[in-house]
Amino acid sequence: MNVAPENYVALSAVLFFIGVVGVIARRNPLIMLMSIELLFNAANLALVTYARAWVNNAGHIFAFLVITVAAAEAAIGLAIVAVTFRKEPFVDVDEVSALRG
Amino acid sequence: MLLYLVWLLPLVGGVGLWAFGPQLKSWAGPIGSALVGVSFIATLFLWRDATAARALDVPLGSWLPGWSFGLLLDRLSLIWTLIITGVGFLIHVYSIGYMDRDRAFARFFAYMNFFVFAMLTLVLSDNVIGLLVGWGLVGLASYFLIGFWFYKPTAVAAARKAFVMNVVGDIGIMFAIFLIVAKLGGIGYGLIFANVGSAFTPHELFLVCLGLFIGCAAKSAQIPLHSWLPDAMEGPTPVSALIHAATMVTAGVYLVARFAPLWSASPDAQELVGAIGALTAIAGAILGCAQWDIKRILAYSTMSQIGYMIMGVGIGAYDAGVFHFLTHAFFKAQLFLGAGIIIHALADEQDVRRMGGLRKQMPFAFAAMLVGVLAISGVPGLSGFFSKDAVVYGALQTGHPWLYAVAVVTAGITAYYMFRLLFVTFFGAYRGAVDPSDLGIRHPELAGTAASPGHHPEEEEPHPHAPGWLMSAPVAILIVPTIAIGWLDFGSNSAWKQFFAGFFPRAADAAGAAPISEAVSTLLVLLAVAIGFAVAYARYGAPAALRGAIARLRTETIRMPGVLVNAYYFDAAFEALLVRPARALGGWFDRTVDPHVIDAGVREAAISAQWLGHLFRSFQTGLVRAYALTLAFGVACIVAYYALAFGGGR
Amino acid sequence: MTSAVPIWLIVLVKALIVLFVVITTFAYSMLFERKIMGWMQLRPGPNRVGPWGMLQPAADAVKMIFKEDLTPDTADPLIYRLAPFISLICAMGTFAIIPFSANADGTLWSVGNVNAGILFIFALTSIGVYGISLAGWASGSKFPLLGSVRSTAQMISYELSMSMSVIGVLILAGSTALGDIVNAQYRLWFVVPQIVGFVIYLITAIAETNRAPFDLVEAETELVGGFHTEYSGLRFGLFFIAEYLNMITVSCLATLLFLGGWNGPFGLPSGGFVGLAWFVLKAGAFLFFYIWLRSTLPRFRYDRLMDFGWKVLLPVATLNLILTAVAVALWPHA
Amino acid sequence: MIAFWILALLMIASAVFTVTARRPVHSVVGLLVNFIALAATYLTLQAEFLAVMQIVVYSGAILILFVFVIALLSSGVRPFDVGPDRMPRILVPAVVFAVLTLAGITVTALHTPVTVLQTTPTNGTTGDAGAFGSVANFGVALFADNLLAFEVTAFILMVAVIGVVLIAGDEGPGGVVRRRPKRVIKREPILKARPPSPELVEGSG
Repeated sequence: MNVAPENYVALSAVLFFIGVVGVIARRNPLIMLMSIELLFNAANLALVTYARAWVNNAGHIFAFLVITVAAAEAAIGLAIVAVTFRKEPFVDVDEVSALRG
Repeated sequence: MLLYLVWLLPLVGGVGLWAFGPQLKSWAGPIGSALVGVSFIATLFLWRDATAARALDVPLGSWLPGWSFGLLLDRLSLIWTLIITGVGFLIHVYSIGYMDRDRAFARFFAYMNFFVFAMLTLVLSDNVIGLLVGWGLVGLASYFLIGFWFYKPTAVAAARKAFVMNVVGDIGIMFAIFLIVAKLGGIGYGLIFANVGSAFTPHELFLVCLGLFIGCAAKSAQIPLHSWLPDAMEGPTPVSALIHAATMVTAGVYLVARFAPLWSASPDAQELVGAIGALTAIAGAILGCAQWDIKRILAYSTMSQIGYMIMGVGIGAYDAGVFHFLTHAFFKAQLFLGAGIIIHALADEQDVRRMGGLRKQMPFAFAAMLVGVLAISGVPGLSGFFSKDAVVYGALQTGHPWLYAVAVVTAGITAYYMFRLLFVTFFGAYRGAVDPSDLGIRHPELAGTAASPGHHPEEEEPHPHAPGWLMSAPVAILIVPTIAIGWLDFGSNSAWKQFFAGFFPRAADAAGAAPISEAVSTLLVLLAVAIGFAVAYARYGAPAALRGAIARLRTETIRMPGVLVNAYYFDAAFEALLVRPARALGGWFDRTVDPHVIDAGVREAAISAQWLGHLFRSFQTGLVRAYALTLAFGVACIVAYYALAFGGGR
Repeated sequence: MTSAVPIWLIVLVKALIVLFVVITTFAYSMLFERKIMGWMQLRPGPNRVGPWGMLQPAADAVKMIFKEDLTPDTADPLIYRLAPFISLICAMGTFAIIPFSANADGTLWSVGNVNAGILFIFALTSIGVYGISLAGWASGSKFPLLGSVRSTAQMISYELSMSMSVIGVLILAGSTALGDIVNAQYRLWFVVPQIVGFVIYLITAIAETNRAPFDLVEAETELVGGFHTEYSGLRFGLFFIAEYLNMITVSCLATLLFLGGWNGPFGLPSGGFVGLAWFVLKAGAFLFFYIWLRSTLPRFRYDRLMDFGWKVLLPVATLNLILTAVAVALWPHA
Repeated sequence: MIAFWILALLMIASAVFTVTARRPVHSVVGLLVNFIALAATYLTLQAEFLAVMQIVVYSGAILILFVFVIALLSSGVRPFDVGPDRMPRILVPAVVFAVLTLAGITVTALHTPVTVLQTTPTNGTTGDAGAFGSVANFGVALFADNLLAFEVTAFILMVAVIGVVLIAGDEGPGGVVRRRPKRVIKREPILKARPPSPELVEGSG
């Protein structure tokens, strides 16, 4: 580990930041989902970094589980997008507000 | 590994027959029987392991340190397992014939197999928790089987009564287990017995034994928790034979024998158990003289005989008590199955007053019942003689002359009512065609003697007929041990005494030598038996008595003392003391607490939830990005907290 | 390495050798296919350029390079141009770690040796899908789009069964390194104990490479040319190369995983150049089988294809995997 | 060292491209590059198996689903994309929060240096069997120490599969058909068994 772990964590933070902006600012549901994937990966990077720093592969396991959960999340998210789009061709999440209370 | 098989095969049968009963149809019976039979054979193969110096102990798993669960097959549980699976197998086979016309054939065998599994759990467990689980499951199986004909209100009531009383016993055992765990922190038998002397004060030990004995009293129908057993005869007769005679009700005997080290260390508890056992023995025997229902007579005799066993194990004559269990399992199963043949042949007639003269029509049933009656009465040479003698003399050996006297008297009464049963049923003329009122029977349906709707009586001719081979073969097989098994305990250094040599604590020997020798004692018992037989013969068996049988039965029925007919008013007392106050309390809760406290609480909770929902509805904008923003705000807050708390260095 | 030659130079030389060999193999496997199909259909096949048409690949290459490279108006230019390269890079990347033979001391004849070799190859092939699906989408017309959707669904469906069939081999070999897998087949090729896995691998391999009878992606009768309808010139050529390279990869993989790699049958000598010969022979036989299937079998219907993948192959592959695992657990040393 | 900075810059650039691209497909390509760079970063962190998984699962399965859905939805109706937000109102608080987050994480991370147990590669380099992060190492950790987590994740996946089938399938909850069933083509047998013509019968007789 020639590069100090702080650098990796900072990189992870930057990626997280970009992801957050993407989720909040974009209105295309697919791009929002992709931004969420970015968030997951930023977190994973931090996990793997600490796993390497402490030589404990619990971090790897956790990252692996995150990947799995991300797969489930993406599948459901895409299914919802597909169904919504099939009903009415909206691609703007602001126009989809069936959940309004 | 084989022990797992012994233990789990009946469970497989119970679950499988329950699940696939409709598909299996008439195969359910043979399959259920075969599973128990295989279990029996497997147990035989384990004989050597069980009797080795270190008994077979198979671990199952552990929960906490000191809380490991496992199966234990030692000499005591081996005897029980053999009886449960062996006699159980015979009764299963018998049931194929007995239940042939029942609609719920498969369900019956599912319950029976489940019962065998539960009973094996009880006796094979190597810890108190497993014992309690088996204890509870056995009660459940008994509940199922007593209420098997659930369209009979009496059966349902009997099942409920049995269950409730058994639960009283379960609570006693739980109390004992709590005490044990609180004192020792472990549940294994080995741990408990190793620390009997050091971990408990005498007072605590007495409490543990008392708790355990409450369980025994409930399961084994000891006074005052006995009154469910006669009612349990509402179940099918094979059930009565297997559960309420041969195996389940003797679980109390097993419990006392299993915890022999505890009892031996607590003389007070021993005195209590011995006294209760003797009391039950004589009380049950007296009630047996007053019954007319063939199964109820046998039920009271069971109660009485278990009283003997409990007395035996209670006063410290453990091997004698267990031996009486062994012989009783055979001859009582024999008696019940013989009675079942009669009941089956007479289209569910159970009232002995309406029988009579069956000796000629049903010679096989007569032979079977005769052997059983001779055995239970203690006629020399048959099994009951040896075991009863051992128990009775054990009372004297351990220094309990009063209990000894009670036991001898009870032996005489036993002979009286068993021969009464035999004479009334098989001798004289057939009274099935006599009008019930001539016999003094006022309300046949209230007396519990009406034909039960379990079969389809309309299809059957109520005439005595020979049983099928499926019913007669098990009875025929049972005749052999009923006669011969007693010889295991013949002589001072018998096979039985060697089998249990050193297994049970023999602290009771110190009580001093008995005032009379065993031979004299045997003669005394035989004298009592002879008197009992003579009275029975004079009243019911002599030619003169047989001629006026109908009138005699009528007067006897009418003049029966109320205290006997109502079984010492135990049920009435329970009704007045427990059931009515409980009902009243329940009614008060129903009228007051339920609507004004519980319902109101729920209602108010619902209203406030609704109000909260209205409040939070405004946050639900449906804008995904607004949600995301809120989330981001939350993340920012958390990060800010960490940055402020830990950001300044470590 | 004890010599003074820097390690990166050795790797580079190795890579160049493999690249050259692979490109040549690609060119002649195309000729091989056309010839064999010709014979099977009772016609001569290419025979004009050079003796027995030996120079046909060169002629084809010249034609492709000089043909005009068109980009449709409706296309998304960035992705349209990127897609062929994704395909090609992924197809070539696999050859970096495939060992073709081994020395007596166990040194593998490969560019690089990766411990998780088989997983690495799967990773590359899974990225290779992007080439096709992105190409179809970026062309901006209907047939390529349909081809792209089909190919994506098909590849995802069949990759699952493929991995499942291969995991059986991994369990038997106890390693994911390709060299170890081949060495584990020293006595018995895995095609024997893993015959079910081999058959599944065979089917899924054909589906993964979009070859007949699973070539729904470019079904001429339905979709004109499928995902590459709009492509022409060198970009089309890149797809073409990628397809054949994938075929070769899959054949090599089958050889490594199931057919004993460079081990000769019946204890015949192997290793070194003899091993290489065995390897080429086996991979070639697998390739021949591919071509044979193409000229024999009709195409699947699309819904049948998906049904077959999910309802037949996947359950069978899973069952095979479970049985293998149980067998290995019961007899760990057999 | 150099590798880290190249990869970091590549990842940041591709992430920015992902978030700002006009078309979702461009985002996918950006994300793909990001993932591959991330996998390479994992390799520098000795997480060999995770690197492969990152590509196989993330790129090969999850991301390709995005492409699939995009292709599925853009078939004909109208171009499936929405450009950058025309209404940057929400962008301001977003960036504010994000910057706050970034600053917070950076401050925390930089002020509490991580104790690195081993700076040299642990028991062998990446690629050795059984080394830290290798397949064998990972497998033991996953199936021996974290079996419950593994099973729970499997359960989550199963639930997700059921959910997706329910959401996107042709049948809605309760078995109600959402879309009209496909037109069924009636096939007629090509060769119909015709009764033999009377002349033939007579002629043969």
